[in-house]
This record gives sequence, C-alpha cells and structure tokens, in this order.
Amino acid sequence: MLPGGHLLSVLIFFPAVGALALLLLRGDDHKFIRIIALIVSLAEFLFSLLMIRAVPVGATGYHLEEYAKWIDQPPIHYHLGVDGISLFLVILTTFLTPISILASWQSIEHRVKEFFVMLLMLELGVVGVFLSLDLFLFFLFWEVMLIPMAFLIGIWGHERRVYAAVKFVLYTMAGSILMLVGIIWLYNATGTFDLPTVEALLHTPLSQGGLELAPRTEMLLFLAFFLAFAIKVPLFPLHTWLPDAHVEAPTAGSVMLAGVLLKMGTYGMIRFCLPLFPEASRRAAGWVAVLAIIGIIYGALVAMVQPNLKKLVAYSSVSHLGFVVLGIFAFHNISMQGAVYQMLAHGISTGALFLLVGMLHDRRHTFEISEYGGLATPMPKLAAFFLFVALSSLGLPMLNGFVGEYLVLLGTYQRHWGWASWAALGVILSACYLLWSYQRVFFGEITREKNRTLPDVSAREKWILATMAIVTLWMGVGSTFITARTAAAAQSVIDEVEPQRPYEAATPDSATPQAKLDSSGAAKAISSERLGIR
Amino acid sequence: MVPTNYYVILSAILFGLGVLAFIFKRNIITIFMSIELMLNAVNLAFVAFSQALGKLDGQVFVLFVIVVAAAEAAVGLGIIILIARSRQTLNVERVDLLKL
Amino acid sequence: MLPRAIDIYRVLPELVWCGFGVLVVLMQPFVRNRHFFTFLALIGTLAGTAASVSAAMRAGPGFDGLVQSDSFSFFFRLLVGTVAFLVVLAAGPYLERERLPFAEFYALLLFATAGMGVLASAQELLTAFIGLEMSSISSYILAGYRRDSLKSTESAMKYFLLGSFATAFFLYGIALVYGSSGTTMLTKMGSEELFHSKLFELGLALILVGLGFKVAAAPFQVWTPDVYEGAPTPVTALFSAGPKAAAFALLLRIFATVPAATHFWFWAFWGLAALTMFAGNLGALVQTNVKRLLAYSSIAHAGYILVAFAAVTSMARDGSAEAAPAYAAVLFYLLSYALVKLGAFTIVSQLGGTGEKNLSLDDYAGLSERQPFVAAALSVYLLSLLGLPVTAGFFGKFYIFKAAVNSHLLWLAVLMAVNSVIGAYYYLRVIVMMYMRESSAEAKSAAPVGFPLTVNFVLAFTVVGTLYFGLFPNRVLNFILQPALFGR
Amino acid sequence: MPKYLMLEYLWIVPLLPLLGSAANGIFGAKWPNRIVDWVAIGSTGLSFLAALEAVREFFDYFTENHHPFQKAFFTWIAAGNFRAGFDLQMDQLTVVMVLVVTGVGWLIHIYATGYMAHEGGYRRFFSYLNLFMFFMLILVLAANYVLLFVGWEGVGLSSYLLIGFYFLKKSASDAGKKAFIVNRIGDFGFMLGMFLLFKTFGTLDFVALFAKADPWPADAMGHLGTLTIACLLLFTGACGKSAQLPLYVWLPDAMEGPTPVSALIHAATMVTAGVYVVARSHILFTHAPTAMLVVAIVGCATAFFAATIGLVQRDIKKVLAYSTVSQLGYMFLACGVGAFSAGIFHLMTHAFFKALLFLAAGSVIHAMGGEQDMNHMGGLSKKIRRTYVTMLTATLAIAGFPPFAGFFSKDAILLSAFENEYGGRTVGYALYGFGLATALLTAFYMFRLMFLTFHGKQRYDEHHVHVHESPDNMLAPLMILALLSIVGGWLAAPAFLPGGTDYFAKFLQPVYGGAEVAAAEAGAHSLELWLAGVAVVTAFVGAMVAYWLYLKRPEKADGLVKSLNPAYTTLLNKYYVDELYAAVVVKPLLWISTKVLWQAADVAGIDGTVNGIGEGATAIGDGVRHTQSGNTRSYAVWVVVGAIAIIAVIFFWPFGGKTVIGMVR
Amino acid sequence: MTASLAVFFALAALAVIGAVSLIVQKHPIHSALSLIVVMIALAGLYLLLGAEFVAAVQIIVYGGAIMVLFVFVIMLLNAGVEEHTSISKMAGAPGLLLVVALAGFVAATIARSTESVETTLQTGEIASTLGISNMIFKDFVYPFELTSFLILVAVLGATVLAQREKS
Repeated sequence: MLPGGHLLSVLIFFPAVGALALLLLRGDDHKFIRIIALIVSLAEFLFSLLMIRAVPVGATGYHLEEYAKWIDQPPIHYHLGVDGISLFLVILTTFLTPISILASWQSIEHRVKEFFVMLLMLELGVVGVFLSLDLFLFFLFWEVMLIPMAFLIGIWGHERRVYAAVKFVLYTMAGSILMLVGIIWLYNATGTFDLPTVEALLHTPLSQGGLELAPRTEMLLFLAFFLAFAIKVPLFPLHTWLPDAHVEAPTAGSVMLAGVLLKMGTYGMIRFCLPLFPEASRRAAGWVAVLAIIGIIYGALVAMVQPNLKKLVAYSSVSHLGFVVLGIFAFHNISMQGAVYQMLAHGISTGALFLLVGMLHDRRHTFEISEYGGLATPMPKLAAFFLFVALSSLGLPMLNGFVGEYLVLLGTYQRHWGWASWAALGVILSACYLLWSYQRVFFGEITREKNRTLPDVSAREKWILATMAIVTLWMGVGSTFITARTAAAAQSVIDEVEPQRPYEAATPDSATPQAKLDSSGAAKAISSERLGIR
Repeated sequence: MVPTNYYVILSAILFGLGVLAFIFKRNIITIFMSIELMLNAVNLAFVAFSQALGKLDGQVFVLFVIVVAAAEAAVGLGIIILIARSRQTLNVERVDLLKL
Repeated sequence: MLPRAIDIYRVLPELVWCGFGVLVVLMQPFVRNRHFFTFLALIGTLAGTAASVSAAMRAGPGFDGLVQSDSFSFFFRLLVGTVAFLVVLAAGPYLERERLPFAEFYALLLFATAGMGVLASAQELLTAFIGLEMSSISSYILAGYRRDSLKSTESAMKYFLLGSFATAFFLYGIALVYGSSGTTMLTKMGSEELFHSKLFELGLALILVGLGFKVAAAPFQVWTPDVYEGAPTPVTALFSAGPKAAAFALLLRIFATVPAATHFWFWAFWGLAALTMFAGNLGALVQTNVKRLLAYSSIAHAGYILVAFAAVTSMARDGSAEAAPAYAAVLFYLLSYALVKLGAFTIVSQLGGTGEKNLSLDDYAGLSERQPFVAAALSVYLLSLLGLPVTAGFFGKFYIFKAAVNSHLLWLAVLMAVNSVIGAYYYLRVIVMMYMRESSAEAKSAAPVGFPLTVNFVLAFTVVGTLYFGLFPNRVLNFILQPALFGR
Repeated sequence: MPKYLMLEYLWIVPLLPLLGSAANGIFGAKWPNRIVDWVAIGSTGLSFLAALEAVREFFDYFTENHHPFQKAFFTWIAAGNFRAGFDLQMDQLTVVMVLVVTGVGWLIHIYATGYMAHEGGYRRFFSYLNLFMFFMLILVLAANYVLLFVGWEGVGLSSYLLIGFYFLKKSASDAGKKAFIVNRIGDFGFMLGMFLLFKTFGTLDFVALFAKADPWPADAMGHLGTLTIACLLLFTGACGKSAQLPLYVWLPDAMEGPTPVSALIHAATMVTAGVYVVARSHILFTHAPTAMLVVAIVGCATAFFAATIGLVQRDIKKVLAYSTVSQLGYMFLACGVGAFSAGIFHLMTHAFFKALLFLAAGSVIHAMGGEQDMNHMGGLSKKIRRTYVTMLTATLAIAGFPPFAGFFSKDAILLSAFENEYGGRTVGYALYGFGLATALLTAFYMFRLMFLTFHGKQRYDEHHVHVHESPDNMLAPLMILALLSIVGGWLAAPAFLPGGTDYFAKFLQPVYGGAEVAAAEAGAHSLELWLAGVAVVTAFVGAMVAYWLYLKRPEKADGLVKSLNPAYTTLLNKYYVDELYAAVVVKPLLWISTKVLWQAADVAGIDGTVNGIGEGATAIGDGVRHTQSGNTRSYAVWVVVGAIAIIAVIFFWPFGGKTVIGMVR
Repeated sequence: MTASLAVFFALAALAVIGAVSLIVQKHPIHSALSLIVVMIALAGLYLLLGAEFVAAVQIIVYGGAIMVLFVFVIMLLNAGVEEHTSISKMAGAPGLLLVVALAGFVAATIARSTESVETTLQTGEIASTLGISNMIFKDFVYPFELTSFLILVAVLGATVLAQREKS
C-alpha cells in the first residue's frame, strides 16, 4: 500500500454506499430520499476537494496512489491515482452531481429512489474512470457507467427515450468492446495492465528492456482505443447518438452526460492514446484534427438550424468538444492545457445550459424553440442567467469558455496555423447559433398565451444557477488556479508524445535574409514558413 | 480376400443412403429407420476395421451401438406414438409448429 | 481385469447419480409424496457433486484409461452437478404447476447428469458416446415431458430425430478414427503418422459434426431454438447449461489431448465460431418470444466459446501450457454462462404461468414495477450475457478475447466485438421492456407471480454467483489455469 | 504610501463602473430610479475623476521615467510560455482615450438619466451602460492584446445588450445580434492576428512585443510578410469593430438602440476601438506598408461609400450612423497614411461632435415623441432653440468649417493623405481626392439633415406631436459637448496659422516617435494652407447645395430624385449590401446547414447509415430466422451442409489448416 | 475374383438395394422390410468378416427385436402410404446433391486412405466370442454398466411418453 490513505477509494465507493443506503430506505418518502442523496453527493464533493491539497503545483506523476492485488491471472490490480488532469475532472463530477440532484428535486416524480440510486452509481462509474490507473479497471468503470446512464435516459427521459438509451449503449459499446480488444492486445505485448508500467515500458528503448511496437500494431492499437474515445467525445462523424441522448435524457442526465461523460472520451485520449501510442498519434493527428475541425464547424452549423432547443445545445457540444480534441492533437503544451481547461469549462457552461433548458421544459414541457418567444418578459431572471451562460458558452472573455478556447486555438496555431484558422470559425458560428436561439426564445413579444404567466426562477433554481454562474465567472477570471495544477501533467503528456522544442522567438536576424530578397517566389516561401506552414 | 476398403466404402455408401433417406422420407418412422440404417453402416465400418486391425474392440463397439440403437428405438418410438396421437399425422413436414 | 476400488472412486459421481436415479425409479410406485422425490433428487445431485470431490482427490485414469479423473472433469462434474441441483430446485414448482409426474422427471434428470459426467470425464470415445447417449436420450424424453403440449412433443421429436442423426455422424467419426488410429483412447492417438492421415482427419471432422450439433454450433444450430422453445422451461434451463457444457468438455478434451486434432483444426473452428456468433445474434434480433430469444442467445454464446476453441487450436502442437488460458476461457465462460442461463430460464419458467402462456416479450413490459426483484435479477443475467463488468459474463468474455488476442486472432476478436454489440441490442430490448415500458392493463391487475422459496434460492444463488465471479474470479481462475488441468 | 497612488491602483478606474453595473443589475430591481441614477452617474463620475487623477500622476511619472506606466495586477491566463496578465498600462495614447471615454461617457450618462426617464428597464439600461464603461476602460487601459481583447469583446457584448435593449422589437434584437456576429467575424481575424504575433514574438504584451518588433526590417511593399499578415488580421478585427467595409453593415442597424447608446457606443467610443488598435499597433503597421495601404484604401473607400448612402437617408439617426461610418473611414485613412496622431485627433474631436449630434438628435426625437423620420419634421428650430444651436455647432464641426474642431482634424488627415508615402504619389492624390469628395458629401448631408429637421415647413401633425424642449439634464451635456466641439480642435492648430502648433501631435510624440511630427511639420506651410482653403470651400459648396436643394427649391430635390431614380433607389437601399449578404452568405448558409448538413448528412447520411446498419442486421436476422423453417428435413440438410463445410475447410482450405504463429487472423 | 469377393459383392448389392428400396418405398412397412433386408445382408458380411457373434446379435437384436418394434409401431399407428409433401426447400435437389457429395467424398477418402490396412486380415483365432466377452466384461465394463442405465432410461422414457393420461 502506497502512502496517501484511501481517499480515492472513498471517493469511488462513497456514492455506492449512499446508493445502497437509498436502496434500503422505503421508497415512498421522496423528500427524505432527495435529502439523503443530496447530502451524500455534497459530502462526496467535499471529499473530492480534499484531493486538491494532495496534488502539489508543478508536480508530475500520480498522487494518492492506491495499489492492491485483485486478480492473479492475468495480473490485474486495483490501482488508483490522481494527477492534475484527473483531479479537476473528478471535482467537476462531484460538483455536477449535487447540482443534478438539486435540478431533479421536483421534476422527478416517479421512481424517485431508483433515480437517485442511478445518479449515484453513475457518479461512481465516472469517478472510477478518472481515477483508475489500471487499464482493466479503467475499462471496468467505463462500462459500469453505461448502465445507470442508459437507465436515466430510458426510464426518466422523454418520448423517444428508449430509442435514445439503446442507441447510447450500442454506440458506446461498439467502441468500448474494440478498446477491450486493444487493452488485451496491449497486455499481451507488455504483460501488464498497469498504466504507469505500460507507459514506462513503451517509452524505454528496446535495448534497455523496453518495448517497441511495430508501427502497424501501434496504429491498430491506437485506433482501437481512439475509436472508443471518439465515440464518447463524440467526434464527427460518430456523434449522432449525442443529440438523441441529450434530447431524451432528463435534465440531470443531460447535465451529467454533457458535463462529465463526454469528457471521459477526451480524458481517455490524453491519458491513453497519446502517451501510449505517440508515434501513431503523431501519424493520425492530421486526420483527427480534420475531423475535429469538421466537428467544430459542422456541429455549430447544424446547431444553428435546430428547431429543438436541447438538440441545439447538444450539437453545440459536438462543436465545443471538437476544440478539445483539436487541442489535444495539436501536441502543443498550450493547446493541451487549453483542451483540459475547455473540458472543465464546457462541463460547467453546457451543464448550466442544460439546467436552464430543463427549467424551461419543467414549465412548458417542450423543447421546441417555436413554442417559446418573448420569455424575457415573464421571467427576466431566467433570461439573465441564460444569457450569462450562453455568453460563457460562446467564449466571452472573463467567462470560463474563453480561456480554454483561446488556449486551444493559440497553441494549435503555434504548430498548425491552418488548423487553428479553420477552427476559429467556430468562434463566429457559436455566436450565431447561441444568440439566434436566445433571441428566438427570450426576445420579442410573447407569441403563446401560455408563456405569459410562466413563473420566474424559484429560490432553488436561483441557487443552482447562481452557483453555476459564480463558478463560470471564477473559472473565467481565476483560471491560473486550475492551470497551475494541470500544467505539469499536461506538459508530461506532451513530452511523451512529442518533446517540445524550446521556444525560440523569431528574431530580426533570422528574418534579415528574407528582407533582402525581393518580393519574389523565394521570399514568399520563406514567409509562409515563418507563418507556420509545415 | 476382400479388401477392407470395400467394406468401408460399402459402409460409406450405406451411410450416405441413410442420410439420403433421412432427408427424403416424410414418414417419421421411416426417417427413424434411416437412422438405423446409418447406425448399421457404422457397425459395418467398425467390424471391418476391427478385422483389419486385428483387434476385437471394434466388434465390442458394435454391440454397444446395437444396445444404444435399441434404447433409442424404445424412446424414439415412444415419441413417435406421442406425436401420432396428438397430431394425427406421421408426416414430419406437418410437425412444424416451432419455427422461425 | 476387474474394476478396482480406485476405478470406482474415479467414477463415483456418475455412479452416485445413476444410483439415485435408480432409487427414484424404484421408489416411484411406493411413495405418493412428491416432495419426497424432490428431496431425494436434491440429495442425489448433491451427493454426486460431493462425490466428485472424492473423485478429484483420487485423481488419475480409471478403468485403464477409459475415464480420467482430473481437475478438468472435477470442474465439469461440479458444474453439471450444481446445474442439476438447481434445476431440481427450480423444477419442483413448475412440475407442480403443470401437474407433471415428479419421480420420472428427477430420475431422468439424474441419469442425464450422470451422462454429462461421463462425457466430461471420458478419455475414450466409446465411453464418451455412451455418456452422450445417456444424456441425450434422457434429454429427448425430458423435452417431451409435457406430453399434452403440442410444442413439447414436437420439440422432443425434433430433438430426437436430429440428435440421433447427428449421433450417427459422431459414431461414424469414431469408426473412422478407430480405423485410422487403431484405438479409441484419446491418449493413444499420439502417433506421428496420424498427422498425415486423411482418414483420421475425416473421422475427427465427423466427430466435430456430432459434437457441433450438441453444442449448437452453426450450421448445426438449427434445432436449438425449436427444441429450447418447445421443451418445458426447467428442461430448457438444463439443456442450455448442462449438456452443452458436457459436449464442450468432450470437444475440449479431444482437441486438447490429441495432438493431431489440435494441429489442423484452426480454420474450421474459426469458421464455426464466426458463423455461430452471427447466426445466434442475428437470429435473436427479431425474436419476440423470450424463451426463443434466449435460445438464440445461447447459440451466440456457443459461438463465443468456439472463438476460444479457435484460439486453442491455433496454439503450438502440444502447447497445453501456452493454451492454458484458452482452455480456462472456455471453462470460465461455461461456468458464467451456466449460472446466467439457469437463472434466466428459471425466471422465464416462473413467469410463464400455467401452460407457459406468458412468454412473449410484451409480457415483460413493466416488470420492474410489478416485481422489482425479479426484474433486477433478470437484468443481472442479461447484463452478464451482454458482458458488462462486475458480472461473471464480463470476465468470461474478457478471457475469450484474451485467448483470441493471444493467438493473434484479431479478426475473430473483432467479429466477436461486433457480435457483442448486436447482442447488446436484444438483451437491452428485454431490459427496456422491463424497465422502460408500461405494464399492460391486465398484467397490472393480475396478482404478481409467486416465487416459491426454492426458486428464489436458485435466483439468489445464480445472482450471487454471477456477481461473485464477476468481482472475485481469482479462485476459480487459479484452479482452471493450472497447467495440469488434463491429468496426464 | 506609494508615490503614484492612483496609478498603483489603476484598476479602480475600470472597476468603479463595473461595481455600478453589478449593483444596479443585481439589486437595482427594488430601487427607485433616483438611486439607480446616483449609482450609475456616481460610479462613472468617480471613474472620470480617478482617471483625471491618474492622468495627472502619469504626467509626473512620465517626466520622471520617460516611458509608459505599466502595472501587472494578477495573472489571468497562463499556459506554457504564454502568459496573459491583468496588466494595465498608461501612456499618452491611453490618456486621450481614457479621458474621452470617461468624460464623454459621463456626460452621456447624465444625458441618459433624462432621456430614459420614462422608459421601462431603467436600471437594466444603466447596468448595461456601466458595464460598457468597464469594458471600454479595460480596452484602452490594457497592457497586452489579450486583455485588450477582453475589453474588445466586452464592449461588443454591451453593444449587443444595448442595441437589443428594446427586446420586444424584433428589429432591435435582430440588430443586436447582427452587431455581435459581425463583430465576431472581425474578432476572428483579431484572434488570428494575436496568435500570429505570439508565434512570432512569444509575447502579447505591448511593450515587450513592440520592443521586439521595432528592430525588424519592414516588409517590402506588396509582400505578405509575417508582420503584414498580422497587421491585416488585426485590421480585420478593427474593420468589424469600427464598421469598415465590408463589415460596416451592423452599425446603421445599431441605431435601434436608445439614442444615448448610439451616441456613446456607436459614435464616440466603442466604434473607435478599431482605430485605437491600429494606432496602438502602429509599430507593427509601419513595418507593413502593404497593410498600411490597405488600411488607407479601406478607410477612404468606407468614408466615401458611407457618405453616399448618408445622402439620401430619411431617418435622422441613420444619417448620423452612416456619417459615423464615414468619419471612422477618415480615421483609418489617417492611420493608413501614417498620420496616427491625426487619426487619434479626429477620433477625439469626432467623439465630441458626433456624440453631440446624436444627443441632439436624441433631443429632437425626444421632442418629437419618438419620431425619427426627417420627412415628418421640419421647422423645429424655433421650438427647440437650444437643441438647434448645439446641433448646428456640431454640424459645422463635422462639415469642417473653421474654427470648429472638425476642421482641424479633417484638415490634418487630408494633408497627410495628400502627402502619403505608402504606395506612391498617385495613390496619395487619389486618397486625397476621395477624402475631399467625402468632405463635400459630408457637408451636404449634414446640412440636409439640419434643413430638413429644423428649417422649412412643418411636416408633422401638431395635434399628435407635442414638441417640447428637453430637460436640463439632457441639455447640459449638449452644451458642454458643443463647447468641446468648438475648442477641441484648437489643440492641433495647423502650422500655417500664426502661432499654430500641433500640440496634440507633440503630446503623442512619445508614442509615435519624432519622425511623424517632423514629417508633419516639414510639410510646406503653403501647401497646407492651400489644402485647408480647398477643404473649406468644398464644405461650403456642400452646405450651399443642400441649402439650395432643400430650402430654396425643395421641388428640385424631388425632381432630382426622379431623374436619378435608379441611383437614388440604390443609395436609399444602401447599395443592397444587406440584401446581398443575406442572399450570398446568410441564406445559403442556413440552407446548407438545414438541408445538406443536418437533414442530408446528419440525419439521412450518418444516422441513416447507423440505423441502416441496425436495420440491415435485423433484416439479415430475419433471413437467418427463415433458415429456421421448422422443418426437420431442412434441418437435416443443414447438418449435412455443415459437415461438408467442415470437411471442405479441413481438406481444401488454401491455408491448409496449418497455423502460422504470429499471423494476424 | 475369389469366392469371398463374389459373396461380398452379392451381399453388398443386396444391402445397397435394400437401402435404396428403403428410400423408394412409399409405405413404411415396405421400408421396414427393406431395412431388414439390409440388416440380413450386413449380418452376412459380418460372417464374411469372421465376426460370428456380431452377426448373430445383428440378426437377433436388430432384426428380431428392434425391427419388430418398428413394424409393431407401424401397425399400431396404422401408418398408411407416405404423404408426399415438399414443404422443405432444402430437402430437394440441393439436399440430394449435398448428400451425394458428402458420401462421395467420404468414400473417396476411405478408398485412398485404407490401403495401408488392406488385407492385414487376421482371421480366426482372435475373433472369438470369448474374446469379445472378455473385453466387454473387463476392458469395457464401465461403459457396459452404463448401457444398463441407458436401457433403464429407455424403459423409463417409453413409459413416461407412451403411458395413457391418468386424468
């Protein structure tokens, strides 16, 4: 047992204990159940905050590690650990869970007990995914998380919930089963499921007892992992499960889905694809980036024309996550940091968007934008919150969305200016779809009589939204609190995939020969090189 | 002397005819008979091999096969009677309630 | 040479099962109390299972090598014994409900179990054949046990005709093997010249046909859905768990023991596995009858197990050490699968109601509201079949994947992955029905189906087992991974 | 106690409006208007005072240290070697901007308390307005591009909010949205520009970046070097924010907002941010002559183009809007020909007189009870005398009559254009020519506005419109601005005047270096005098034509409209640019998004494929189940088939059934 | 051609004719009789092969018991001429083809492979009933005992399946 106590185990299994407690309770006292669930999730949140202390700023590697034998043959270990990247993803999860519980306070009326049990089980799975350092364990949690989510969609969702739930499971399974094959293959090559060991082996030269995968093998392995993650992200063109899942899921489900579950995909890319298969990652980077960019633009354009508000937000996730993937596969430390930040920011802002959409749905039981219009009049506060969140989502500086997006684009630009330029179009388009939909929902005269008397936010909703807004603002202004802690981990990932050349600012000396040249073809070539055409 | 080949080939032919009978007969009893034919073909092979190898166990196997065939016959005919009673037909193609 | 005591010990489980079978038959005219037979059968199955421990403690070849008492047969005896025990428990209420005679059922069950035990321990083809026939003939009768049901009798007829047909192939295969090798002892088929004997190959091929039929490998799977659907549900549970496992045991022993068999068979198993997986999963996609759906699913799972066989046969010539994980995969999978299928069919049997009327998927709509615990248990089984973690099915699948990847069977692994996804769809359909659909009005108004104590015990046992092996597979794995699995 | 107290706490300057905004926004709902007033005006006023104090301290600081004041407050974003701090900076350029923003902003706040007194959403309005002040101050005080971008986007947001203030009106919310999106298009370029600069120089702090850029050799003319591209990208951003061709379309629509907003944001401050950025980045631009030329041409073209549209507009605010676009073009023209100080000077004077024009127009509208169409006005000069006088002052200023402010600034610009060195003499003459033509048009349309509004026949129904002079809190700012519109120009008295010295250029010298001032002074006095004369004559001609057409012979104007109908219609419809954008960009994009991307690609294509695979599987499954015919004979055949298959595989398989270890299967 | 060969061919022909007749006959009772012909022919062949005991058992058990059972059941069920239906699509020409292919292949393989064991016939001494009984009761005593249970199963099965409803 490594030092560090059992905080991580507690984090993983505390929700399970809570769920068990709920199961044993009688199912008819809804209020009591809700309160218990809330307390459990809040306690879990506080536990997760304890981790921050344990992850020193600037330290690479894993902290609070736990290590225990589990299965002998093949050697599978219960190995947990946390680093800068997973730290905040876990906190994001534990933060969004109580929010989701609060958001479901009144909208979930039947099978209340099961609902909260499922929510807590989902939390267990997701936290487990982020904390596992054993490939097998990781896969286990990855799959475990599927079922509660499918139930959340399938039981408490809207009209086409069953279709969406099944689609969600099938899509995810299609990818994850191949990942399982990949994991096993990797085990065959390395003889261990332990992530740090595998990493170390793959990074040690053959001559020193390490392991070098044949390029083709590495690429296949990379693809096996990548496909699973890409589906989860979801990367274009594997995204079509997402709109359905979101639209049909209950608010809490959407919040968790958009807030955390999608991050599992990008987290997987950072944690597995890049460090384990650097060569393949480098070779695939161009293709991945193209897909990510298509996703950014395509997601935004499709979001723009959605008549369904929730679908719009769902497609916007496709667009936003495209930034994350792009940032990861640009292999630049700035963009990587940006990607990590964007994951967190997207969790908050899109989570909040779904909360708001859910609140609208609670009032009017529809997601059709055409059913709304002029809502700013009866519910100014909700309108204000919505605008605030929409702005953070479209990347307004000083709100959380900007930091990640900016860093991603900035970092990407340093390596591939073309990619960044295309991706930056997303910045324009996000304004288009968010503001247009906002206008259609909140501005103008009231067109439906029903909307005239809708109540503004209740106290509970106000507290939820205010919390989200404060976090949004804090993340937009005080980003260094987070980036300082993710920096080392992100840097080490980059180092593993592609050691960065030390930064060299261009100097006039280097530019002098170019200045001497006339505006001939040669000069053009040099200038384009300086621009970063590689 | 007759080469063992001949016996075994004969057994193969009989086995094939048995299969053919199984496929082409409609009457359940006849189909069952074709199974008996196949078992007989097997027996012939056993005896021929036994003889060729100079070992007796092949003949012992034949005895076992005959016993098994007898047991099967008892059960099989029981089932056939059951079918005939409940369905008033012995045509195997009419017994297709379970399908797809 | 007359049998020695040690020989008797080594086949004790089978003898005990047979003995109790005979006992039941003999008592039948004299005892009216049905529960007495249940009790007797329970004792019998347990005693036989216990006897397998004693057999395992005296490991070694019995009857001059006709049978082998080793870890492998121990595993399967335990498995089929437990299956039989659970089937007895689950069948009681069913027989009661359907007003079927008890004693004969249990006697046949015991004989069938004995046959499976023989099959699992046989080291000689003819003995295996007798074992196979014991279990088969009992199965034929059990399939037609509901004599007043058209479906049941049809099931019996089809099973009987086709089973005998396949047995003939199997037997012809034995004949050819005997003719080419001069022996029917698996351990004596090691000679080098058999590697080049076409006749031997042909014999093995026909044996594979016969056993392929028993394990429901495509294209020999055609009988499975019909027979499973028609047979009384507890019998179906037995079919899917017991004889199949035993047939796999024999298949494994043949292809693990006979070097010439191991060597050439890779592509055949590859093809069988691929075909079987697809046949099962695709067929199940469109089923609306739960029993039939589970039947197709068991075809699919046979396909998965055959993947492990492909892995076994692709291993080096006599590499039992290397192939150990692949064997283990088969064994573990059979274990997890038996537990799950037993549980699932037990639930189906219980929910079916008198005359097995409620077998349609629609009858399961809203089950989670009406009978939450049953729905939860069935979900656990389905998730295990689906191969989701913390269930035994997950580890089973994991090991098969591992075996496949070990043997570089990447494409097969990918095909299996594809099939897992297809499978997920129809398993989810059942879960969706139970959890996400409303009950029909009449189902709502009807009182919940009672689950007697014995059935609940079966469910609890299988659920706990499924979860236990899903979380802590260590013990069983270490057991089945031992290099000297096949006592030699 | 630090020596430069206010500079040490420079963040107070932007923070005050933010606090005001937050206070009004969060708690204002329960407050009466008076408290809202106090919070709003108080916070901006204090901010103005703080800015004044900071400026005073800065002068001391500068005489002591001879370099801009800079202070890092906290690190906002950091990643790798990138750092964006919340760093504020003050130099002479900032001083001008800060004073204009806080000063004019404060006046307009005061004005707005009167103008908005009877509107709903009072505290919302002031909350937004204060928020705007916050962002604008961030923009001008920022010490690096990233923080500048914060202000840049922030003012865009405030502009969006304020344009869409009357959110019940679709046209208003449309306009707000349009403003934000068009600005974003510019921001796209701005961001890329920043990225390129960071890639090249490794920093985005002004001081460090410019220090690194300064020794760079200038790109050759016509050569797209790094700096040229960076400058062009930054200029794209400026085009969006400052409403230059082709991104000017949002500004006229922005007049949907309340008039104080138009005055403050869409005339005086925010729209000049682009000019400010170009001026701020002058070191980069002077290294990129191509970019300079582009700036000049775009500015000049915009100036002329917008002025032509302004000729025929009927809506009083629309005229002013196009005028603003046109004047902004002037400023860019100045920057493009290297006369940054002239550009900034025009920025300042324009802030005075254009704010005044808008406020006065607001006063008119206020007086007319919301009427904005000049065809329904006329003869108002008697009824709202003070408004009339102040507006006339502003008109004279913008038309360029001496000694009003516009004369000096415009004169400096035209002179610089005439002497332009980027792209040769001919270009310079062309720029000058169009600049002069624009001046003519400016004078014409401004006097047309005056005549249509204040003179001639009364064209409104007196029974419905009760014309009244505005309250004092509206008039007072008008007067102050009128004063500034007169005296503001004297700071840069041209050299041909006796004792005329361009104090303004001198003041900015530390920013722009000695070269520029020297160049400006080296110009022959006679030439400058000549050009000034020509400009004044041009303005006079423009005014006279307007007089003739709209007062003397109004029927001629109608005749002209008839005879030049195609041209007139084109101008009236603003060259159909909006329609063009709608037809070429918006509609196709929406159509492609809906039909192609969403319905064809997403739903039918990708999802269809996925579902198709599912359906295919089901279909195959159905096929598979049909092998299950229920017929025992068939089943037997399947067994035979299987047997043959197995035998075939074992005996005839090309791989011989033998296994090759290591092969992937 | 030796005498034994001639006898072989005669019996083989008889067996094949019987088997074909089994297929061709429409009435089950005729088929049953054809099968008996096959069995008798086989018994003859066993004799030719020197397996007298097997031949005897063949006649007694197969011909005498099993086939009688068949005939009895045919009579019992009053089975008439076979109804000619062709519902199965598989079991027509394709089935015929497949079976011919299968049997042909098996026969061909056997023809090629068993040459090595050809005529290593050792007659007489080992083919004794004594030897067989020794094997059954010593070497194969375990399966032999199992067959007893098997027969018990069969008996049990027959009673379970065929008994009249108690009602």
